[in-house]
Amino acid sequence: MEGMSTIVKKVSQLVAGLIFMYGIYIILHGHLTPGGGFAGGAIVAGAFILLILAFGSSALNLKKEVAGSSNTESVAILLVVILALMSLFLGAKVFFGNFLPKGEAGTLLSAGVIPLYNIFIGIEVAGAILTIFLALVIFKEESSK
Amino acid sequence: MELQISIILGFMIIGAIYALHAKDLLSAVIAMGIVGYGLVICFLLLKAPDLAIVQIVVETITLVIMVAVVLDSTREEEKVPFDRTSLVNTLVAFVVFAGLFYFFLHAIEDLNPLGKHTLGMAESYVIGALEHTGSVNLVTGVLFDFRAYDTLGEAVILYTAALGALTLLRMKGKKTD
Amino acid sequence: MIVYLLCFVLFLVGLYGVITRRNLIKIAISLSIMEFSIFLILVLIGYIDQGLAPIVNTNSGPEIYVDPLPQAMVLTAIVIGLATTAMLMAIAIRLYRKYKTFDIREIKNLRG
Amino acid sequence: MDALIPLFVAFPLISAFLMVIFGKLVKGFHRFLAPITLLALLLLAVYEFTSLGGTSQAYAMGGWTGKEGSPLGIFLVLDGFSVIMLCIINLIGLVALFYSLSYMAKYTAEANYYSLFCLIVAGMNGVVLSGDLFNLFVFLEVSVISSYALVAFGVGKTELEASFKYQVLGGLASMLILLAIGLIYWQCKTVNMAEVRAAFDGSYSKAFYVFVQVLLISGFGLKAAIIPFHAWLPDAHSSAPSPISAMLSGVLIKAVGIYVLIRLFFNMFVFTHEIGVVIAALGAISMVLGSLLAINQWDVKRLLAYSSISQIGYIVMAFGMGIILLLRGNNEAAAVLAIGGGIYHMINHAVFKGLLFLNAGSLEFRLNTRNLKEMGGLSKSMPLTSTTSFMASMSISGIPPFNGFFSKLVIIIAAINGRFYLLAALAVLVSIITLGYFLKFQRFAFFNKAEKAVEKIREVPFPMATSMVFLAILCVALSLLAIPSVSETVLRPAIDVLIQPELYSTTLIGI
Repeated sequence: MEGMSTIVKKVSQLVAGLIFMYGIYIILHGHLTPGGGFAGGAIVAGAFILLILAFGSSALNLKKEVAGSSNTESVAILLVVILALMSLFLGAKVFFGNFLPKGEAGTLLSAGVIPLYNIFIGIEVAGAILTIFLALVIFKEESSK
Repeated sequence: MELQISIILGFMIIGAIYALHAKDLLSAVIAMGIVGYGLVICFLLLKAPDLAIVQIVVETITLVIMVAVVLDSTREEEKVPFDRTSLVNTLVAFVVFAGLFYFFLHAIEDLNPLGKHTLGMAESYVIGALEHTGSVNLVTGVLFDFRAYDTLGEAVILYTAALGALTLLRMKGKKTD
Repeated sequence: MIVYLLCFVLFLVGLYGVITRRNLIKIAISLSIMEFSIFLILVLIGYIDQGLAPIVNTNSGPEIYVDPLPQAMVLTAIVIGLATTAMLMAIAIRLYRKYKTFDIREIKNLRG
Repeated sequence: MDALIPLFVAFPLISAFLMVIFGKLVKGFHRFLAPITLLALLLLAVYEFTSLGGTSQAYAMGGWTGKEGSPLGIFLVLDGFSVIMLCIINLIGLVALFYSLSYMAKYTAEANYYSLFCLIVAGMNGVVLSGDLFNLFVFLEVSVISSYALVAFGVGKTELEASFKYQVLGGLASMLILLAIGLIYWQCKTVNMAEVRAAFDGSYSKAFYVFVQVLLISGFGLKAAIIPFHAWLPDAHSSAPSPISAMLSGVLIKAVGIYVLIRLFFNMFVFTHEIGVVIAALGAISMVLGSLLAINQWDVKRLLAYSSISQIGYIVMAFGMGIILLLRGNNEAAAVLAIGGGIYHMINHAVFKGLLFLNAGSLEFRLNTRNLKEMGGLSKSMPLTSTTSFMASMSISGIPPFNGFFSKLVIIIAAINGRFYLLAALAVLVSIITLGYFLKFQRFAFFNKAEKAVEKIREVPFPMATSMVFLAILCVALSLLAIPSVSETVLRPAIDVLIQPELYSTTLIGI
């Protein structure tokens, strides 16, 4: 896939950083403000998609990237299940229990395991969307040869 | 409230009909964007900011994916010849749809009108939610605590779709090909 | 009630598209339109007059909030919709590369 | 609360994720982990079956119960009916997976195959266990989305087309189901099935009730491929890799179609006479038309797929008769027979249809064709495949002493006792037609003169042969369920759940 002009590259470099930071902010403040793992993860994936579209990439690099994103999402969702299973042994002894201390409502470190779920789900969603996009792009590259 | 949403819905319906009848596939995809972004405005009016954020991002990504698929294709949709059978089919479809519409009208007659909803199961998701989950955002509280199991399923669905796309888009299906 | 009926009209437009369109992409679009109409119905159900968005203000007393449960369900359903669209697109692009068309009348190996 | 219940979902999910992570690094990791997972799940299901002993258990996810045990979060429900389904799912899953070990070796991306296989099993377990409408929808989507990918796993032309058709109709069905769930939430303000039942017991508008039921019947009818919603099934089930066909025909259409339909109409809605008539009629139509459509097929797997529609018709018809008989109230013995026959036939169909698809897979594996006209004379060169498929064919056509005979007999006796003479006659007739097309299959595949040289064709490798032999033994062994004392312990808990529908909500809400 070919990249775009220098202006597009420069601008998207700047913008992608901002979008990325915004996605992280949305994920971390999921229990305080609107948004959360799903929205934030999709925004982070959007930043990566923007960079890939602007800069282009060879099929070989794309394949490395897709392996990375696929592994990342697997690990993230595995952590979600493990976190859910942990509460079988800690705290309330039920699947998906909220076993961490709740803290003071309204602060960043509160709501027990909810921020952790938000982070893992955010990574998973970003990885999954990026994997879907990269799989499509790689297929288009390889089949048009 | 009802009026504003009705107007936006009117635009969404027009967009949807255009999307189905557009000759060029790219304009069809973009017309679907009208429907999707119209939905975002409705969500904002209906006090659902979480949904608005998710919908706007997901809609954008869906559009990117769809445009990537459509872009270097032929894009022109081939003409459906309009003969007697298709006329009969359309008429039958409209009669059935009118019947369904009438049925739906009767089915929802006795239900709560817009804005008069009362909380049932969700009452405890709102009252005392802060003590239960500690999450200020009630939707996040429902998603990741009261109904976290649903959220696991949802994440698994996205994971499955990514794995499925990866599987379906590999070059060779069998080793001997 | 008029909003719900308009939503159902949008649903029927999508259904009409699924039944009559002969193009892979347009069928996918029709399914998305049906989805959108159901999302809107669900969120409309949960709306309460004078209700606030479901973010608790810790400084003020108890308020009326709109129902968070339909919103959580719609959020789940939006992501499911993204997943189904992605799978449809993956198959559509594969079929396109094999047949050079999105028209299902020309992609017919299988009989009913 | 039994802490083992969520493991039915968590366990296959964890192995699915691990297989993707380590599948590329460690050679043979997935081939090792996947059978172990399914074996563990099967043992877990059998353990739950023995320890449950006719009671029902609920598991509150996250421990969320409101005052007086009213459901607050998601409830998982394990009772006599769901535990039988769990046993079938994981049993057929294990056998199909073992078969895949050599069948799938010719495909690329094996790790993804096993991962998707675990996901489909996790989704079905989730659907069967769920006591919450929306949660049921979510896990239904998990299983059907992985099945979309598995149907098209070979990425050939027919696979992709079949998968597309399957996805469009599956997506349509999901939309109808989601709309119905929304409307139920609107009326009842809850999505917990037990609470919905309690809410429906009060006043409701007739039009609303009928509309929701029509949506749910068409939605789950599409998933279960009841005629007239069957258009996708013959394509999808014949194009998929054979172990997946066995999974789809054997358990998927039952777990996400019939099981849910039965659960909703017995335990969530209050019976009405009309719904019983509609379900019985849909079943009878599927039964007859499915068998008629199967006669003319020359593609082995299409023939089997149409015969699935026909056999599904038997099951649905039995449950429909059960509803009508329960409403009449004067003949509970016949109702027990009808419902028991339905469950019994569901178990049997999973076993013999799974076996038949595995046989078809073996034929395809060695001959590279599914066309009956190109086969013939294989009984000498593939004795195991020939024998097991003969047993399965006789079983599905209702020849004693195989299990299919007894379950069909039970359904027919129930129909006669309940004075449904037309349905009984149709069931006998369809059984004869079934015998006809399966004799055709046997004759053209195994006993006719060979069309081409078959000397070089050998029996299939060990894992495939073992799976087929195991299922063939089950075909005979399951006849034991016809003995009253055995069925009393095995089937009775499931029947009890369905003939006393109000118990579902009363026992579960007060936990």
